[in-house]
Amino acid sequence: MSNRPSPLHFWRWFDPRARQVGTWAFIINRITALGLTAYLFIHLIVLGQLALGPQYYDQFIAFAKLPVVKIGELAVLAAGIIHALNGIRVALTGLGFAVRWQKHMLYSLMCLAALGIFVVFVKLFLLD
Amino acid sequence: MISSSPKSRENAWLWLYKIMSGLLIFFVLGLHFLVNHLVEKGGLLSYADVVHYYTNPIIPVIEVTFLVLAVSHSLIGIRSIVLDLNPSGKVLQFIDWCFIALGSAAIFYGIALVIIVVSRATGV
Amino acid sequence: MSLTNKPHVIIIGAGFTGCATAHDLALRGFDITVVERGEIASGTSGRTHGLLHSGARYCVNDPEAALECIEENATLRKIARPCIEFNGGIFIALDESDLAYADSFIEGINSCHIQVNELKPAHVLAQEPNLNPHILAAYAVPDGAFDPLRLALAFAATSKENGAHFLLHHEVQELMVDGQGNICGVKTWDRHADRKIDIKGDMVVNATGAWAGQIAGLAGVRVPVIPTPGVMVAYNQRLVQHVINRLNVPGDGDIVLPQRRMSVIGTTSFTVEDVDYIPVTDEQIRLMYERACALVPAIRQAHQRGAYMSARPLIGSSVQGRSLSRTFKCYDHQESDGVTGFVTITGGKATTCRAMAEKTADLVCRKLGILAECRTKEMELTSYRKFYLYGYS
Amino acid sequence: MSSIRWKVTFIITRQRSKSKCYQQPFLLEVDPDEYILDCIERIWAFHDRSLTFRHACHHSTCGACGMRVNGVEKLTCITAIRSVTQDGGTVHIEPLRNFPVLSDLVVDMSTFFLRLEQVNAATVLPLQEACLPGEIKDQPVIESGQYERLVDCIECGLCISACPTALTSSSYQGPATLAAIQQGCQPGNQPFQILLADHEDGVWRCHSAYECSAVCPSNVDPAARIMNLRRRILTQHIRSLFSRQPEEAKNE
Repeated sequence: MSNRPSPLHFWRWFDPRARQVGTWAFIINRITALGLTAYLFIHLIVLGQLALGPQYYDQFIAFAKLPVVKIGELAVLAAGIIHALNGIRVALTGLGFAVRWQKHMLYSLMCLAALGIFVVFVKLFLLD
Repeated sequence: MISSSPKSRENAWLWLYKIMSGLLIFFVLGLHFLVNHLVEKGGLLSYADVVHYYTNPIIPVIEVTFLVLAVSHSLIGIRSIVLDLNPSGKVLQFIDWCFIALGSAAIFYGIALVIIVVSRATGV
Repeated sequence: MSLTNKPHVIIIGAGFTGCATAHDLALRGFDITVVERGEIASGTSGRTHGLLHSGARYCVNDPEAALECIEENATLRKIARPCIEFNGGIFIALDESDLAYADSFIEGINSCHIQVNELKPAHVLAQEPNLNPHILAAYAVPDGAFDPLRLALAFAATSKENGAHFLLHHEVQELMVDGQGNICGVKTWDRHADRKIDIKGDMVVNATGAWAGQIAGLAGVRVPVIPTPGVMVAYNQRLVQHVINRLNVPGDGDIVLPQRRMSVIGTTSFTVEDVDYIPVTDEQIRLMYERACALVPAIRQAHQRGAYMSARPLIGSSVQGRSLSRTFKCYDHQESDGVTGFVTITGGKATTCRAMAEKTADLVCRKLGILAECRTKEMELTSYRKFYLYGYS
Repeated sequence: MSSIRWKVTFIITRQRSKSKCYQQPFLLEVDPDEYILDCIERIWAFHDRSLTFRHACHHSTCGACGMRVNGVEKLTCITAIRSVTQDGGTVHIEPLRNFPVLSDLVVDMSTFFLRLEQVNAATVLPLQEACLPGEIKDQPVIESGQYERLVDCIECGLCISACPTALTSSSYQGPATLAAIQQGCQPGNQPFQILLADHEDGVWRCHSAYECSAVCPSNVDPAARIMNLRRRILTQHIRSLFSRQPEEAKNE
């Protein structure tokens, strides 16, 4: 295989073997970014349906209560939380602040994200 | 040497916009959840709820702001991933136009939706 | 290989001497091909201590080498500034025997015209707080430190600008001999592509340093080079700014050299037969450590970062090791062995590589009947990075 | 060091020009404190003379011997066997990524050097500028410019090999070049270099994976320097937004 930079090597972005936590953050950020963008446009299309009238909306609410959809909802919210919290780190370090602490920041923010995801999980699946 | 992907125009302002819009989305989303929670305590479970929700004038403002920020943030972000794939100048130009078209379409479409719902809510 | 009417000289070896000779000859209008079995400076040259000698170390025992050093020290500082950190050196006396050496040291240093300043111990300690505080006497001399690879590359890059070709990872396997028994080229093995390449030339220069005897052997002639390795140990802290020398007869582990973020201590001296791989032994590392601690006790707080060995090419005579002269010698094998088209340059120090090249180029010019002056003394070398910019050959 | 001997298998990625690359194992008896580069040199000396690799100083001042050791970019001359494997283990040696391979472990770094040359990366600097903040605290008052030293960056290319952006995009200036700009340029001092950093292939292409700083063997911390450069450039932009007049006056 060619060793020079090539767009075909894009899969190596997502290969964290032998890499440091910075790469994990990079991978997570990139995957959640792609996922959230896809969700954003799907969401817009779905909303278009909803605007059509009450019967569509009620259908949707019934649909949204399916466990599969709920898992999807959890995934989207989790992605959002992770992307947002890591985004804070990227914004801070990207402006030259606390670059030395980027690893610590990542660890603590991801703990926070886990907590947030847990709360969302409880709210979606246990409190309903 | 200086660039093999001419006119990518990746620059300070674009980067700053990406960062700032990200932070704003964070706040607007927080606001959205807060308002959502305060205005409609049980959640938007029926169409009537939604319509009622939109009678509050702050809601469409928040929603549209969120829409514009989220669409631009995501497309600028995806574009910087595309740049990493070393597109040729022509391909990049094409992608840029696609993104601009997609972005503006999404925003107009979203605004249209908000107008429809608001018009029903206020009975105009 | 040669497309022009210029005489074509093949230089074997891209160490300091090979690169400097390529630079000198290219400036004098020769067509140059340098063949090297490894990378630039991957033999002895890369693994030098990196000490830009003022000559003070040799001024008592080896004034000939000392004189070459001080002259070339000034020249290199002029032409290869980006490769050198020039903070000067200090010779320190720590015991009575060191003090007893001081008189002959001063005498030697003066006779070699090396600039020297006697310093007060308190003054030295103020500048170098990590030194052994029991300094009895100290002398400042114009020593420096250089980056070995970059110095060689700077010569090579400049020669490339003047048209020289470099064939790296090309190992010379045989010398080509014409009908009259003259050397007329080299047969090489291109290790990049695994193929054989023959290169014809008007003259072959053997600049292989410690390997000069082996290459000369291919021509059936003898060069009395004695590979004399020394060990060096690098520590992970830059504890001094000057090059610190023990004020005494050159011995083992008596130099601490600051380089980048490190302190490098050297060196030992023994002789070997095979120079392709010389292991570094624990005893030598321990010896270096102890000697270094005597000069700079703070070494104890530092960690070993690297340890390496390099084989000096010393010119053989009846004496051994340390007492061998550090000067260089250029062999005209037509004169000594009746083999034409072949010269050998070996011996010397990294500091004197330009002078070695000048001598060799003079000889090559004389033999090929070319009238051209050496111009390397004044000409500033180009950026070492440019070596890579003109492609890899 | 010790008298312990380990049996270690070195699996080296071999490649001749144009032919397919393959992996060749070499079983060596080693001292665990030995450096990887010495083992590779031994493989060349006693096992296979066709092996090509770059090396020169053997003590981390020249930057020639960068390779991937078990998938991580290392300066092999200062990487002890002990730090990457154990007795009976294996060590995978590959050439650096994101550079064309000339043969075996030798890569073509000409573009990398061209970029450094283009920004006129410093090689020797006054001691204070060459050191990290706080590093020379043990020294007495060092007068400005009294001492100098070779800079930290040894131009080994490890950062390029580890950078995810450089995996797919050859146009990105890369960590080493941007770090050199940061080190060499006082704010507003060398507009050309700053322009290159603020260019579309400069600091804005970095995606904060911090791998360059993780693999840097020489404490350059390119990631921190890139981030610092971003802040400087942004500050300059924002400042010039509010004080267009003085900027222009200065240029005249």
